[in-house]
Amino acid sequence: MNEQYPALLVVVPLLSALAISVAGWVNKRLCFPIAVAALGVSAWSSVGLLFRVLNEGAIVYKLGGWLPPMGIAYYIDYLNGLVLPVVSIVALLNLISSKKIVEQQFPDKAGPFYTLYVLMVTGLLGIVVTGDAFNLYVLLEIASLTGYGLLAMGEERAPLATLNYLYMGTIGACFYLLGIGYLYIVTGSLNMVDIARLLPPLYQSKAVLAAFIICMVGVWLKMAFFPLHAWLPNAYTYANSASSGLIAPLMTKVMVYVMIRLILTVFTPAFVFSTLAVSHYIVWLACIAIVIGAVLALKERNLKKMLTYIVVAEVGYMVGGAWLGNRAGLTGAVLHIVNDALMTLCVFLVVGNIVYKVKGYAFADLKGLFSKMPFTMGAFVIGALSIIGVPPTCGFFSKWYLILGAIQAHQYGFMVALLFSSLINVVLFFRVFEIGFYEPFSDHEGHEHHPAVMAEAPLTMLVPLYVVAISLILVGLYTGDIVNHIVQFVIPKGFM
Amino acid sequence: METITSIRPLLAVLVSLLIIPLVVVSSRSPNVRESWTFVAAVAKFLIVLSMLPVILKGTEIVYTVVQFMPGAAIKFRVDALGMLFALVSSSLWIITSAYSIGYMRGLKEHGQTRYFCFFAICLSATIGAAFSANLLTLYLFYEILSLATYPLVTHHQDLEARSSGRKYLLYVVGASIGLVLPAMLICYNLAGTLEFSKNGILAGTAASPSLLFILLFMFVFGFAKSAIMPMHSWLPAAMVAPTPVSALLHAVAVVKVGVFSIIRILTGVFGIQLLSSSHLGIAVCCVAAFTILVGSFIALSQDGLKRLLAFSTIAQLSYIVLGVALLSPKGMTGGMLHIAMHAFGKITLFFCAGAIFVATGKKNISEMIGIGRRMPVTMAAFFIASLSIIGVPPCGGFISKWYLALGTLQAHQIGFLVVLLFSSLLNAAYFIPITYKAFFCRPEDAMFENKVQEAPAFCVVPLVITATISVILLFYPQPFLRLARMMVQSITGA
Amino acid sequence: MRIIGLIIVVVTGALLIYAATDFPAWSDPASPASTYLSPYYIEKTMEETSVPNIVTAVLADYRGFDTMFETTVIFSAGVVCFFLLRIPRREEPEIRYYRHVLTGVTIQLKEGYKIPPSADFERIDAVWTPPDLIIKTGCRILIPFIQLFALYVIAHGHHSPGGGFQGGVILGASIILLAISHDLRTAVRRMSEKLIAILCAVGVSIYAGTGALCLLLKQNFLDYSALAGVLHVDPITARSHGILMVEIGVGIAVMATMIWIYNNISSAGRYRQGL
Amino acid sequence: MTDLISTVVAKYNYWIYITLMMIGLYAMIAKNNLVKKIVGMNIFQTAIILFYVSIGVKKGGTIPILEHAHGHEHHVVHAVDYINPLPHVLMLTAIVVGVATLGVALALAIRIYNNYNTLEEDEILTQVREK
Amino acid sequence: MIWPIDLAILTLVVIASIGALMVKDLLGAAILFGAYSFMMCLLWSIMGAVDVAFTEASVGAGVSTVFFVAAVFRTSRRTKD
Repeated sequence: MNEQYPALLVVVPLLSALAISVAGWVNKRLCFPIAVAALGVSAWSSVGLLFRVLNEGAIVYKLGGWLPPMGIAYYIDYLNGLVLPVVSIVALLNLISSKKIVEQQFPDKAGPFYTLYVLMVTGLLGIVVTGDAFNLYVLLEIASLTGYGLLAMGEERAPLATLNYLYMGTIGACFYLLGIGYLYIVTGSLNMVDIARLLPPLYQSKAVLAAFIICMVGVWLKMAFFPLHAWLPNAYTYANSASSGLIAPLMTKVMVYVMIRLILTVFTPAFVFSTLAVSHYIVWLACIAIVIGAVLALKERNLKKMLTYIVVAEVGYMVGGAWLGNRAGLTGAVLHIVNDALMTLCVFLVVGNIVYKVKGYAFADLKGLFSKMPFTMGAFVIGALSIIGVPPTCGFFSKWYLILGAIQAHQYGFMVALLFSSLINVVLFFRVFEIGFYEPFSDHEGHEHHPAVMAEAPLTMLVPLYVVAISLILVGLYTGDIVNHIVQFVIPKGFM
Repeated sequence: METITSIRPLLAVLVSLLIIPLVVVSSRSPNVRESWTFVAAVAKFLIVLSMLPVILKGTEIVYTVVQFMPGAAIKFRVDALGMLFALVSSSLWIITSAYSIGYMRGLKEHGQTRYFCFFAICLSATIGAAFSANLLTLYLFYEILSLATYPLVTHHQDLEARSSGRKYLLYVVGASIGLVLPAMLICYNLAGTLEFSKNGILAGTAASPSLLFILLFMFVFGFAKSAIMPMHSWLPAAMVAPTPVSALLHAVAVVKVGVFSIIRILTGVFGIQLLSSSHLGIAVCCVAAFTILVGSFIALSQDGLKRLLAFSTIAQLSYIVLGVALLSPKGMTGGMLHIAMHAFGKITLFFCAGAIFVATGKKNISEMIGIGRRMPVTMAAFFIASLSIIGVPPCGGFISKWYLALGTLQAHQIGFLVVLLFSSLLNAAYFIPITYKAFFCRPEDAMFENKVQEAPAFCVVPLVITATISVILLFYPQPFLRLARMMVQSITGA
Repeated sequence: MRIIGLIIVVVTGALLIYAATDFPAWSDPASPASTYLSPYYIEKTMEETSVPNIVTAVLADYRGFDTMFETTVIFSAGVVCFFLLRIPRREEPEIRYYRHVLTGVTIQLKEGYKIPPSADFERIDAVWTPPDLIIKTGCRILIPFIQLFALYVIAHGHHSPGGGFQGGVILGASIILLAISHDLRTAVRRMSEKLIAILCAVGVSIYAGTGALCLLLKQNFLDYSALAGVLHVDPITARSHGILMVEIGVGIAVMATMIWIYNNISSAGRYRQGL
Repeated sequence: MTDLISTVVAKYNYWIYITLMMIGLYAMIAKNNLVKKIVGMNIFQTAIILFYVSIGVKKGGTIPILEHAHGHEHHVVHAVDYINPLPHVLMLTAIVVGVATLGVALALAIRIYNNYNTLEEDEILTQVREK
Repeated sequence: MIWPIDLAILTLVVIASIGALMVKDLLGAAILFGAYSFMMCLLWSIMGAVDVAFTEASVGAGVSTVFFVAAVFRTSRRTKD
């Protein structure tokens, strides 16, 4: 069966999504188990796929048995071999934790919720695994549509924020489609590897240049890269925490993956970094993105929104790292896709627990939280340290590679931006810690402090949280192996 | 210099982490909890001690935990200097945990479980820093130490604690992320490794003098725990912490880790030849001398006892930096020796301050006139310790000062000799009056009635012990002197 | 906002025009698009799938994977509309309006009261609902023919323009027409919400299931030639049959989804009163 | 001059699709009414479909359905006689995606209208600020 | 010679689209959008994309317009631009 992993990865969630939507009409209690099983299978097969790639190198899976340029093919190499397990595992963990949230917020819509959830994961996995440029667009649309549905279910402002996201997302997807069309009109092919094979003679063509720019703008829109980030904070903030816990960690990262895939596989590095030498400007844009994201986060008085701005800043990290155009920078970017997915998941799960218990995420609601929810906050501390970039959490090491790349590329502005945002993150998170730790202030100095009344989140929400928190440290400790066995093969030969 | 591989350094680091769950579990019954702390402290000390003979034989113990990238790993190497520092801090942890029991219970502090847990983490980080074999490991434990100290500094959870906690973070964490991290990465980019080596990892690299200068001061100021001016003002602020914290962390562990890191940078990253050839050592010396003088002067004008001690600490730390930056064998010996000598003296002083606070609730010197009649033992220990800090016999401080003075002569830096002597006078000027007023004040302006009432035994016994040790160290400065000499030998090759 | 929009539009347009000057001339037979892949499809389709309509063949076989997800897109759109709009029906008493068919008198019954369904009273949505006998009868006559045509379009997709999508949409449109000409209640009585929802899933799972079947028959996903063994035909014909199967699946899914979306949107999720 | 006109005419489709796309884009950015934005969005998408279809057109080609007398006798097929079918396939997908997006967008618009009782973005935003 | 018709319809399409965006009544906008889609489908059938045209006729000109009308009916016809 294991040569069919690529198909199972996507097909099992798809079929079980359908099963869930039927089960939603028959017996609601079936939905959750089916969803867990489905994502479990895809997580399992993604891990199996990773090991196959480690053993045999890149895999090509012909769907419908047609040869690649004619039919659609899955193309799994080290890059998406690494990203696939992250996507499926993150989705699975958040799914487990979202059970209680669904029961609390929209019990009578559990069926459609889990359907959309699993469909979205299907879309994301498909985006990562596919080797066909147009197929990527279709799956992108699945992920986006389901994402709109999930995000719009939330506070009163959620639908408006989501509609703006829908406009922006549609523009982005259409730009990507248009770019593919431009490539098609000059090459006549839709398969990524095939396009890469046909392009070199056309590097000087205006159409290819335009195609590249349009694709990039489209992808940047989707990943909320400054200055196209305006839609993200509201859309993520006002959504229910079950959905934001899925989408905030994954959507932007997967789009970053798409960008790296486009740069490496479709428009080969030779074209991107040599033929059109724009990487300096993009890196500067990334610096601005990081700084702006940090500053905007600084002015927020509301935990979830603050985190969304941090997400914007992190996107800047990855784009900048990818565009540094050297080995260390790209390593950092790829590594940061993994790490940032985990870190973001960790902090958003924490927000989920807090909202579940406290019914709010403004700074005012966090008072005395260290004594109320010590375990949740403990995990939050780990996630925060990772985002700040304190060893041995994984955040430190991706930052390490990014800064190293910046130094080697003599992009000291980028290095300064990274350090600046780390410092800002210290301020951001310790401000939250202080509120949770000191307030409400005790009347007489310290002694017999406010009695701790524990109101901790249920176990189904704590266990995934701690799995993530611990994985943050483990991934950090095993960075060396990840880089040596996977990431370094992502980067094409002869890439300084 | 042959090396052997052994897991003992890792154990020494982990042992105090392992008991944290036990401490948390047994938080209901304080006696069990504190006994766990004792177990960890003794175990740690024994593990460290067990490595001493190996080190004295001139071998080094190496253990690699995990390799991240070529030249950057979590790796331990136990050499003489690390051994010296580890001995000091692990031995003092035992005494301090006894003292903290007396102190915390005496004042009925809240959150004692949290307190003991983070104390344990701090000690792990300290030992880790002492044994770290490369810059990355050092940085890792440095950061852990900074963050683990935060809850201890802000233990009272009131507004004052918050403001000083902010200051602490701003200086210590801010400096390490803003200055040390980039400096470290630039080093890595230049040399391709972060492994400390005898003649410096930057020695062979094509780094321009100006870049070297910038790097050096990024490191020196970046390791803000060493409280070198202008990065010093977190230390007085951190005195809001409970006294045991100030005692162990802000007299021994934390600040010494800062100084220790700077020693590593000077000897292991830059290397003697490079520093002396590019005259960077002198620059560091000047900064240190400035800190010594200014710190002592500020200490003169302090009324709060703990603040006074804090500024005295700032000055004394720079002695160490100065001694090492002199780059003369005797100076370096003195500097490293001063780590130990100052530790025992200063921790005694802090213990005394704490004991006084527990017994009488007094914090200011002006309120302690005639306290000697009330607490003779404590004040006697205070007197001895202050002598050690001033650096006159019969106390261990004398030896390190002596070596430092010789070092200045050996390096032909008479100016710094003057600085040392003058600052010793200043030390005397702010320490002696306290003891004098404590004992020999006229009966009418004594603030305490004439009956002996000491702090609880848990507070008094430790400070007596440390005081006696600092006396003993004069007559038997081993193994510290030996370790320091070995280290200097291995660095200078002389 | 308008200014920004104008700037963006001008910049983008300039870029696109700039690029368009480099395109191969319009309708040029020698352009890469028409010389690289498409000849293969045009020349091989007949012998590889025996489906004369190349578009159908490519849609459902060569690029069948796209089409499966395209059906999934439509399905998820239906689920999203339901998820966002549907307000779970509570049995709170509501004001009901009835019209006496012969006299055209409208009766309003206050909360809770109802008239047993009978020939001479019809329930209406609002007081102002006009008596529209002609439209109703016309549509009653029309709808069966529309559905017949839709089925033809689905079934004949191999040989003529059309296929699952077009047919499915037309089928859905016929029901929507019913809902518009009569009222939502009638349409929902014909096809209950639950039935529609399940049909959506069933339609997509026919498609995905066909693919999975090929998977179980030790071929790659969606490789219809694997069905040859089951259908007792040669692989070529098996492909053709496989295409037909998935087209039917698509048709069901699209029909049901169109109706579902329409129901939710036209009644804002209350299902009490349509257009 | 003449060659200018000839280029304009030769690529008329491309110019028109760019025009339509820009109209749609402008509407999506600058319009204030949510439904108008949705209309703009659809125009935007159809413009891209027009572009793709224009790629497929082939001079002297007929519709991509092979004429055949029920299968058996295979008379040879020349690619030049038929229009490129691939863009059509892609665009079928795109159209369906378009209508799906439309459905979701309208559902959201209705939700918003139920919350704020208006579809004008500025009015909604003022209501949000008042809250 | 089919191209002149093609050009004419292309121009009409643009006009229809602008009209759909300009008209001050959402119901009108919906109807004009239907007209736009229908002309688009004519255009594509001229270009030989019969399947696409067929789909557009049923989806774009048919169902989409119905959705628009339904949505407008559920919300409001009022628009400021």
